Amino acid sequence: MQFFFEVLIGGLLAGIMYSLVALGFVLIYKASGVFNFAQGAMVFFAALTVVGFMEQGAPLPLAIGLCLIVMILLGVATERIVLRPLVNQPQITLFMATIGLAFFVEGLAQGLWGAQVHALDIGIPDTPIESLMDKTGMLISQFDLIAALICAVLVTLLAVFFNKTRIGRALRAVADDHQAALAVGIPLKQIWAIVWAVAGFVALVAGLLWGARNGVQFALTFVALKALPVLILGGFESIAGAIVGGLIVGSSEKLAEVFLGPYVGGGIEGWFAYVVALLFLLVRPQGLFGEKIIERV
Amino acid sequence: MLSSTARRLGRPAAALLGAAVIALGSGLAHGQAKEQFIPANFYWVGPYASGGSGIAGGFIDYFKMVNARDGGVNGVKITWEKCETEYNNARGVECYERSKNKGPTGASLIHPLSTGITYSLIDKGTADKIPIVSLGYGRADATIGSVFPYVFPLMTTYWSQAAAMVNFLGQREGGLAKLKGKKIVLLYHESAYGKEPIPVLTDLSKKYGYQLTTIAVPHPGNEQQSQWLQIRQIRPDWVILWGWGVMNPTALKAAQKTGFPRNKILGVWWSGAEEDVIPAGSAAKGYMAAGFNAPGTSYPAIQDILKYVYAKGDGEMEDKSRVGSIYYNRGVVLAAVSVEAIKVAQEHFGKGKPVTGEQVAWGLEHLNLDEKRLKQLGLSGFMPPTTTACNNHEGSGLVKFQQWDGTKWKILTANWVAPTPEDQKLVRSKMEASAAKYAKDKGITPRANCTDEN
Amino acid sequence: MEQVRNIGEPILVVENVSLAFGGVKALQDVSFDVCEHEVRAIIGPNGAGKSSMLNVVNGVYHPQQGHVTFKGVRRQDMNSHEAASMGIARTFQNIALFRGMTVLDNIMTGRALKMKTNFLQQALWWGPARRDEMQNRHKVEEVIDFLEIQHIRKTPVGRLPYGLQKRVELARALAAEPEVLLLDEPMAGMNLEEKQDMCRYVLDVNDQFGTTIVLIEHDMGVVMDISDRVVVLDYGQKIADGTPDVVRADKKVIDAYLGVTH
Amino acid sequence: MLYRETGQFKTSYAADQQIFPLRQDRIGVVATLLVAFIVVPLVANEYWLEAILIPFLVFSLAALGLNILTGYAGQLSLGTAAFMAVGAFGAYNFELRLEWMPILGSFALGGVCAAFVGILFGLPSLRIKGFYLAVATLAAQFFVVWALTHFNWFSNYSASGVITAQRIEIFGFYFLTGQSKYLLVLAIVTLLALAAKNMVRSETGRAWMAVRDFDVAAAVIGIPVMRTKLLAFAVSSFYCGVAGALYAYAYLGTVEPDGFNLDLSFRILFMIIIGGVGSILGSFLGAAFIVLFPILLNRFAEPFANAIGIDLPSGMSSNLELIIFGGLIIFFLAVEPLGLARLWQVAKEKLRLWPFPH
Amino acid sequence: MAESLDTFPRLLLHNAKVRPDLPAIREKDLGIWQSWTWSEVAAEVRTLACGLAAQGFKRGMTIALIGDNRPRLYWGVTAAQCLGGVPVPLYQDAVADEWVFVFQNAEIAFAIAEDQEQVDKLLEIMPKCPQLKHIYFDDPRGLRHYDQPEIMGYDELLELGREFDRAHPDYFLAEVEKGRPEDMAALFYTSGTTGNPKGVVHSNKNLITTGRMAAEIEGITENENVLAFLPMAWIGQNMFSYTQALICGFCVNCPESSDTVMTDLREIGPSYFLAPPSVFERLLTQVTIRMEDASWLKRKMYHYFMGVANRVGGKILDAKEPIGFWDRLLYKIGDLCVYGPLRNVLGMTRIRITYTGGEAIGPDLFKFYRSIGVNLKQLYGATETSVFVCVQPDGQVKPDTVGKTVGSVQIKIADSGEILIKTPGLFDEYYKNPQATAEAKDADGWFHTGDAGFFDADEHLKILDRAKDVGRLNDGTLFAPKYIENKLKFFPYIKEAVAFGQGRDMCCACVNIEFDAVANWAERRNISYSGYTDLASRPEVYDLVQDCVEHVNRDLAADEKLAGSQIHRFLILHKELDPDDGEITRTRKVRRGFVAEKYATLVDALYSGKGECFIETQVKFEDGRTGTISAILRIVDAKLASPDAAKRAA
Repeated sequence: MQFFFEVLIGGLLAGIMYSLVALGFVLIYKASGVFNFAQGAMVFFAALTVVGFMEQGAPLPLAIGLCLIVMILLGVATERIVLRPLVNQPQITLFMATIGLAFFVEGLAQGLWGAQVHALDIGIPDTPIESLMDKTGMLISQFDLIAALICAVLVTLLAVFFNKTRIGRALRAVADDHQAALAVGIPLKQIWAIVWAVAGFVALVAGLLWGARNGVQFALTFVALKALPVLILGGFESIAGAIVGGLIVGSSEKLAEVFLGPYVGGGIEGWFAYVVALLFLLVRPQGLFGEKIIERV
Repeated sequence: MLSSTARRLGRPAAALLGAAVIALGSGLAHGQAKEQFIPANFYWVGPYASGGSGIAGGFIDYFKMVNARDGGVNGVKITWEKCETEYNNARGVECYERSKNKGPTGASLIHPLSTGITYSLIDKGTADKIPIVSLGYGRADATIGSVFPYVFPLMTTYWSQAAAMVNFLGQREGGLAKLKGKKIVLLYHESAYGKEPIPVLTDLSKKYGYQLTTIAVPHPGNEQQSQWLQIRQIRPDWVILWGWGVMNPTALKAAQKTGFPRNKILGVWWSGAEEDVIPAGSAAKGYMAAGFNAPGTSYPAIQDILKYVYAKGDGEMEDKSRVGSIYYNRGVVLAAVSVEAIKVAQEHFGKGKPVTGEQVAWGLEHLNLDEKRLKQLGLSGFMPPTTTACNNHEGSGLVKFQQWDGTKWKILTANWVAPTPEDQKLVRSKMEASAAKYAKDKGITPRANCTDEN
Repeated sequence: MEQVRNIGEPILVVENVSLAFGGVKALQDVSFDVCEHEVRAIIGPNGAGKSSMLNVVNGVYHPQQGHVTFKGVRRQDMNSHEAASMGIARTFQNIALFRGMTVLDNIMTGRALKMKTNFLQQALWWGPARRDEMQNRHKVEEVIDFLEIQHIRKTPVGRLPYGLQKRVELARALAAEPEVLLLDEPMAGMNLEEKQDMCRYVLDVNDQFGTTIVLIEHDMGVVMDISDRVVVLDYGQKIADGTPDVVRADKKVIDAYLGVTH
Repeated sequence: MLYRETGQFKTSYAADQQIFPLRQDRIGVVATLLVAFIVVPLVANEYWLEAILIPFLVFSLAALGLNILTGYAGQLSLGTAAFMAVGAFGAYNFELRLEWMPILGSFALGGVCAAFVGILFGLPSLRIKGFYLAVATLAAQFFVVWALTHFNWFSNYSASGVITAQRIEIFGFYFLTGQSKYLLVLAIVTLLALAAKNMVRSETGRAWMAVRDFDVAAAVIGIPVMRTKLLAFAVSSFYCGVAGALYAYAYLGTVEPDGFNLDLSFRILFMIIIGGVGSILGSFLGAAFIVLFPILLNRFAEPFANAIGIDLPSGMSSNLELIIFGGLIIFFLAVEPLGLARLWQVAKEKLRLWPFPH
Repeated sequence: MAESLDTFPRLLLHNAKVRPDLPAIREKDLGIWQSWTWSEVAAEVRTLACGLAAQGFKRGMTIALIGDNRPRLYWGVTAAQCLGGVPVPLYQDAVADEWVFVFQNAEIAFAIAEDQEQVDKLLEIMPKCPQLKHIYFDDPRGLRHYDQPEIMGYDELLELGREFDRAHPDYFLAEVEKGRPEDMAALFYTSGTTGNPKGVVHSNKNLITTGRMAAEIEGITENENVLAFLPMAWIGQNMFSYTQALICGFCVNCPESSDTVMTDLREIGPSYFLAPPSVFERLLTQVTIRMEDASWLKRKMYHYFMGVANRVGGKILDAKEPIGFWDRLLYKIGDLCVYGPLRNVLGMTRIRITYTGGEAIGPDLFKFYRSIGVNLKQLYGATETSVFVCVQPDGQVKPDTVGKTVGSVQIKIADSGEILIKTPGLFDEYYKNPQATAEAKDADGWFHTGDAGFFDADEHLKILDRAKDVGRLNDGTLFAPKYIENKLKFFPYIKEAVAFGQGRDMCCACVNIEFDAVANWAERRNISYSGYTDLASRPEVYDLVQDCVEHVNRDLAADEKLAGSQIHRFLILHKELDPDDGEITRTRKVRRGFVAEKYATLVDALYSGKGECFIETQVKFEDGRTGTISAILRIVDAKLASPDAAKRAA
C-alpha cells in the first residue's frame, strides 16, 4: 500500500511537470486558436539559452533574465512573422506553420549554442527528502516538490494575470470570440504578441525545471509529447484542465506502468496516457473542462 | 572601387555556378586517381547530434591527420564528404546512394552510425560490394561473414558485450560463481537496439543462476519514475543500463531520486560518454560503463591529431576541449580501423593505388590489429586488439570498463575484458543460428571456404 | 395558374413534442400534422423553436418527450439517416452546403441513398460503379434543369452568390426524390426577384412531384400566398394552427407578432 | 495557353466524368506515365532510383493514404507511420507464415491488416473531432510501435524486433535491381492512385467530402456518417499499409518498428499540407517536395556557403538546413496555404483562359 | 439517285441510308451533348409525321414552330415537309400580338411550341386566330395542369404517331413520294421595317439548289459542325442548320440555352459558322474588356502581337503576297501566345469557313478576325434569294465588298443604283400578297433588292446602303447613314448609333453605349453610377464617346465623297434601342425612320443647337407591362476634321 502511494505521489509530481508544458499550449490555443507544436522546441530553446548565457559567464539569475528577454522577442517575432501572414487560415494550416516554427527554433537553438548536452544546476537538490523517508519510508524528491510549488505559483500568477489585469481580461475576451474582441476595440495583434511572450515565459520555466531534471539537450523537445494527452484530457482551452489533466495523466501512467506493465511486458507508459485520454474523450468529447458543444444547424 | 564592387557581386554568382556544377557533377566519379573516398554520413542535428558530431569530428580529424602526417595511405590521399543523415533511415539511404559512387573507386566503406540505417544498407551494400561497418552497433549475427560478406560489426557486438558485462560483474562480485542468486535488472531502451542483449543475458542467467528482470523504458525515456520505483521494489544487486540519449542521465537522476547507488549501475557503451553523465550532474558519480575506446588525449595518435590538425586550426571540433571525449575518440577508432583496412587491402592488391570496396572488404576480413600494430599506430590501450577473418567480422569482442568520477571517465580495467571463452562460444552459436535463419529467409547461400581464422 | 392538388391523408404527425437544451425549453408539447401533398408552413417570431421543430422531425435533435409519426411509423426520436431513407429531405436556415465541392457534386450527394455500388466497385470505376454514377447523374441533371442552374454546374459552391447557394441546397434536397421536403427559411436574405423565383420553384416542386412541403418562413406575404395550412409557434409552444386566413385573424398570433417583431 | 479545348465536347456522362476531361491533360498524363515507365528506368542511375524515386513513390502512396483521410474525409491523423508499420509487419508475416502466399497478396493483406487497425483507431472519430482526434491518433502511433517492438511474434522472434523483408518474387522473377523495384513500386502506386481517384470521384469520395465539410448536413441527406468515417480510416490505412510494405520490401529491405516513428508521421502530414490537402496530385507534389528539398538543401548549402566565402562550422550547415526548411514551410503556408496542387490548379486555370485574366 | 434528292424528306431518308451512324443533330441537355444519328432522326421524323397525320395534318397545311433551336422543332419542320405541309418558323422572343398576323395570314392550325412560355402566348392569341386547333409542346414543365383541349404534349403526339404508323405502315413513305421539288417547302416571314410582315414562299427546289450550289463551292462535307444559335425563323439559320445539313449530312448542334451560347460555342468548336456582325462585335467587345483587366505584361504582349497580326495576319490568311521570314516567325510566335489561345477561348479553333451577313460589318472588326486566322467572309443575300447571292472567295477577301456572285446567280445594277438579282433560289411569291410580289419581282424575274451598290474593278459587289436610305445633305454631300453608324459601332463602347442628315444641313447622331464595356471602363476609373440611364449621362462617358465620334470624323474626312457628312453633334440615348419597343428589328437593324419619329424632340434638339433636351419614353418590359423612362440628355458638339489633315494623318 505504501508502495502504491509512493507511485501515486511520484506520478502526481511528474504530472505537474507535464502540466507545466501543457500550460504553454493552453495559453496560446486559448488566445489565438493555434495548436503550437513548437512549444517543445521553445522549451528546449529557453533552457539552452539559459545554459548558454551561463557558460558565457552570466550568473543564473542574469541568465534567466536575459533568456526571458530572448523568449519575449521570440514570441513577438513569431506573432509578426508566422501568425500575421496566416491570419484567418484554417487551424490545420496554423498547426503546420508551428511545426515549421519548431524546425526553425530547433535549428536556431543548436546552431547558436551547439549540439552539446549540458547540465543545468538551478540549486535544488534532486534527492529524496530524508525526514519523509525516515518517517514513512516513502521517497519523495525534494526537487519534484519544489517544482510542484513553482508550478503552483506560476498557475496562481497566470490566474491573477488573467483575472485581475486589463491585458488578462482582454486575453480572455479574445479567447471567447475573436470577432467580438475586435469589435470592441481590443488590439488583437498586440494581444497575440503578449500571449506568445507569456508562452515563451512558461516555456522558460518548463525548460529550467526539465533541464535541471534531465539535462539540457535536444530531448527536451520531446516533453511536448508528454503534454499532449494532458491537453486532450484537460481540454485545449482550460488552465485548470491542464493542471488536473497533468495530475491524472502522471499518476495513471505511473500506476499503470508499475502495476499493469509487468503483465504485458512493460514500456506501456509511452502510449498509456494517450489511451486513457482517448477513452476519456469517448465519454466526454469536449475534455474535462470543455463546454458541451451543441450543434446548431 | 568599381572592381571591388564587381568582386562582391561576382562572388555569389560564382557560388551559385559552383554549386550547380557540384550538383551536376556529383553523380559521376571524378578524376584524380590517387584518392580514396570515404563517406562521412553522420548526424549533426537532432536529438543525437551531440554524439554524432563528436564521432564525426574524431573520424574526419584522423583522416586529416593521416593525410597531413603520412600523406595519406601509401600516398593515396583520403577524401571524404559529409552528408547529414539526421539519424533517419530514409536520409541515411539517400546519403549512402549519393556517396557510393564518389571518388575514383567509389565509397571504400561506410559507417552508417545508426542501427536503423545499418539494417537498411545491408542489402544495398552487399549488392554494391561496399562494406558496411557497424562498429559497436548493428546486427550481431553479421559476425558470420559467410552470410554477411559486406557487413562488419567490428570489435564488439552487443551480444559479446552483454556477455563481457556479465563477466565483468562476475569479476566485481569476486568470481562468476558468485553471481548465483544475485538480482540483475536490465533497464533498456524500448527499441530494436535496447532489446539486443535480452537473449544473451537470459541465456547467461540460466547458466550463472542470477535472476534477470528486464524493464523497458519507452522512447525517449525522459521520465523514468515508475521504472525506478519498480527497481526499488526489486532491490537488485546490479542494474545494466542499456540506454540511448536522454534516457541515460534521466536514469541516473531517477536512481538518485530513488536512492539506488550509482556504482551499482553498469552502462552499455552508448550509455557511457560524457554526454550521458554531465546532464545528470553529481547524480552520475560512481556510475560505470563499458567502452571499446578509451577517453583522453594522452595517446600518440590523438597527440598527432592535435599537432598536425588543431595546431594548424584545421580541426573539425569547434570546441577543442571535446577532443579526447568518448565520442570523439570513438570517431578516431572508426577512422583508424577504416584506414587500416585500406592499408591491408593496398598491401594485398597493390600499394599506392586506390582500392575498391570489394578490396576493402577483403582488408576488413584480414585485419590484424594486434598490440604491436596498435602501438605503431599510437593507439595501444586506446582500442581493443582486433583480428578478423572471413567468418569472424567482429574480431575481438573486447571491452574496457570505466567509471565516472564526477568530472571525467576513469578506466577501471587496465586490460580489455572479453566474455569467458564458453560464453563466447555460446554467443557465437547464437550468432550462427541467427545468421542461418537470415540466410534461409533471404535465400542466401553462405560463402564456402569461409572460416573463423585466416 | 390554376393549382389543382389533391391533399391527402396526414403523412407526418408530431405529437406532444418537448425539447430542452439544459434549462432552455426549445419546444413544449407541440403537436401538429402534415398532410400528403400540402404546403405546410411553420411561422413564429425569432427563437420560437421553428428550426428546432424541423430538427426534431428529421432526427438532428432528439426530443425528451413526444412522438413523431411518419408514414405510419411512430417513434420517439428519428435518426437522421433513417429519416432520410424514409423520404424526408431538407434545407437549412444557414446554408449547409459542402463548400469544398462543386454544385454538381453537392447535388450528387443528395443521391447518396440511391447509389447501389460499394466502395470497391467504385474504386474499379468500370462496370457497375460507372453505370450507377451515370444513372444518378442523369437524375441530378434533371434537377439541375428543373431549378435552372445549368450554368453553374461545375462551379465550386463557395463561389456562388447567396441566392444561388440556396437554390443549390434545394436541388440537393430534391435530388433525393423526397416525399416530404423540410425547408428552413428558403427565402431568407433574398431580394424580391429571387424570392419570387424561389416561390415558383417551391410550388413547382409541390405541383410537379407532389412533394409534401413543410417550410419555415419569415416573409408573411410568401407564407400566406403559398401555404395551405400554417402552424404558429411562440416561445416553443403552438399558439395557432389553420389555413392562412384563420391564422391571420388569430388574436394570439397578432399579439405575438406585434409584441415581438414590431 | 497550351490548352486548346475548343471542340472537346462530351456526348455522354461517361466522357464528361472521366478523370481528365481535357485532351491535353490526357496527353500529358500518358506522356508522364510513358516517361515514368520507360524513359526513367532507362536513364536514371541507381542513386536516382533507389535513393530518390522509390522513396518518393512510397511516400507519395502514404501521403495519398493520409490525404484520403485528412484531405477528403477531414479527419486529422498523426498516426500514419503506425499504419505503415502494420502494413510492413503484416506483409512480412503473411509472406513468412503462408508459404504459398504470393508477394503481392502479402502486400495487399498487409494493407488489409492496416485497414483493420485503422478502423480500430478510427472509432474515436465518431465522437471526437479536430485536434482532439489528431492527438488521439497519436495513441495509435505509440501503441502500434510499442506492440510491434514488444511482441516478438511480429518479428518472428528476431532478437531486436527487426524484420528483414523477403525477396520480392513474382512468377519466378526476382525484383532485386533498383530498376525492377522501381517499376514494381511505380505500377502499384499508379494503380492505387487510379483507384483512389476513382473513389474520390464517385459516391465514396463525395460522402467523405460531405462529412468533412458539414457532417450534420451529410447525415440529413442520408450519408451514414459513422460508416463513411470508418471507411475513410480503413481505405486510408490500407494505402498507408501498402506503402509501409513497399517501404520495407522495395526501399529499405530491413526495418525496425522504431523506423515508423512520429517523425515519419509528421513528414507525411507535411507532404499533404505542402502538396495540397484534398488532392491526389498534391500527395505526389508534396512527397516530391519533402523528399527532394532537404536533399537539395544538403547538397547546396555547404558548397554555396563555401563559395561565397562563409566557412560554416561543422554541424552549422545542418542546422542551417533545418532553419531554412522550417522557415520555408512557414513562408510557403503564408503564400499558398492550399499547397502546391492549388498553385498548379491556378496555373492551369490561367492557361485555359489565356490570354484572358479571368 | 442524286436526281431524286430534290425534296427535304428525300434528303433525310437518303442521309439515314448512306450515313446512318453519323451524328445528325446534338443538343446540350442535362449537361451533355445528347446526340441523334441520321437514322435516329429519320425514325423520329417518321413518328412525328405520323402523329401529325393522325391529328389531321394534311398536304398544303401550315404548321408554326416556335422556340429556341431544339432538335424536336427541326424534326417538326421535316415532318411537316414529309406530309407536304409547310413549316412556318417564328421568332420565339416576339410578343404574342406580333404573331397574330402571321397566324391569320398563313391560316396556321398546328403549332409546335418549345415550352410553357410559348404555349401561353399561343393561348393568348387563340381568340384572334380561331383556326389554331393544335398546340404541341416539347418541355412539359408547368404545363401539367393545362386542360385546354388544343394542347398536347410532344410525347403524346409521338405515341399517336406510333399507333398511326402501325395502322398505316405505308402512309409515311407514300406521302414522301408525293412530294415535288416545286412544292412549297417553307414560309419565312420577313420582319419588314414597316407594315405587316410578308411571308416569303420557298420551294424545295429553291432552297436545295442554292444550298447545294454554295456547299459545292466551299467544299462543305459531312464532317462539319455548326452551332444553331440564331432564330429558326431567319432564313440564314435555316440554310446553314437545316438545308445544308440535310444536303451535306453534317451535324447541327443546339446550345443549352441562350445564356450558354458562348460556352457551348467553345465546347463544340464549329467548323462552319454563320453569324451577323453583331455577334462578332459582341465577341470582340468581350475580348477587349477582358484584355483590359489583364496584367500589364500580358496587355503589352497582346497589343504587340495584335499589331503584328494587323500587319500580316490577313495577308497570311489570303496567301497572296509573300511575307518576310521575320514577320512569319513573329506571326507564328503570336499564334502560339495570342491568336491561337484567342481563337480557342472564342470557340473558333476549328473554324474552316465563317460567314457574316445580314448587315455590313465594320472593316476593323472584320480585319480583326481575319488577322487572328479566322477565315471570316462576307456573304450577301436576302430572305427572298435563299441567302446566297455573293460570297467572298477564299484568297480574295476585301473588307469593303461582299464578294463575287455565287454560281449561277446573276446580278444587274439598275440605273438607280439598286441591285437586281436573278437566282435559281429566288422565292416564288409573297404568301397571299400578289401585289408585294409584283413590286419585288419584275416580269423578267429580277428581284429588286432595295440595296444600293456597285461592282468594283475585280467584279466584287460593294454595298452602300439601303437604296432609299442613301441620301444627300442639303448641300448635296453624299450621306450614307449606315456607313457612319457602322463606323461608330465598331468602338467597343458604342452599341448602336443612328445617324440623321437626309435633307438636313449636317449630320448628327444618337448613340447607345455598350453597357458592359462602359460599366467596366467606369468601374476601373471609380466612376459610380446607379444604372444604365445614369451611366449614359455621366460627363466622363460623354467624353469617351466624343473621342469615338471625332475618330469617325477623321476617318470620314479621309474620303472625299463623305468628308462633308461628318458628325457635327451627338447625344447619348438614355435607353437601349429595343426590338420590343420597335426601335430595331429582331435581327438588330435600326429602324431609322421609326427612331426619328419616336425621338423627334431629340432630333429637333440636335439640329436646333440646344445644349440639352428632356425626353420621356414609353418602354415595354419583358413581361409585357409598360412603363416610362425620362431623362434630360446633353447634346455635345463634336470636333470636325479637315480633309487635308485627315489625309496627312492617314
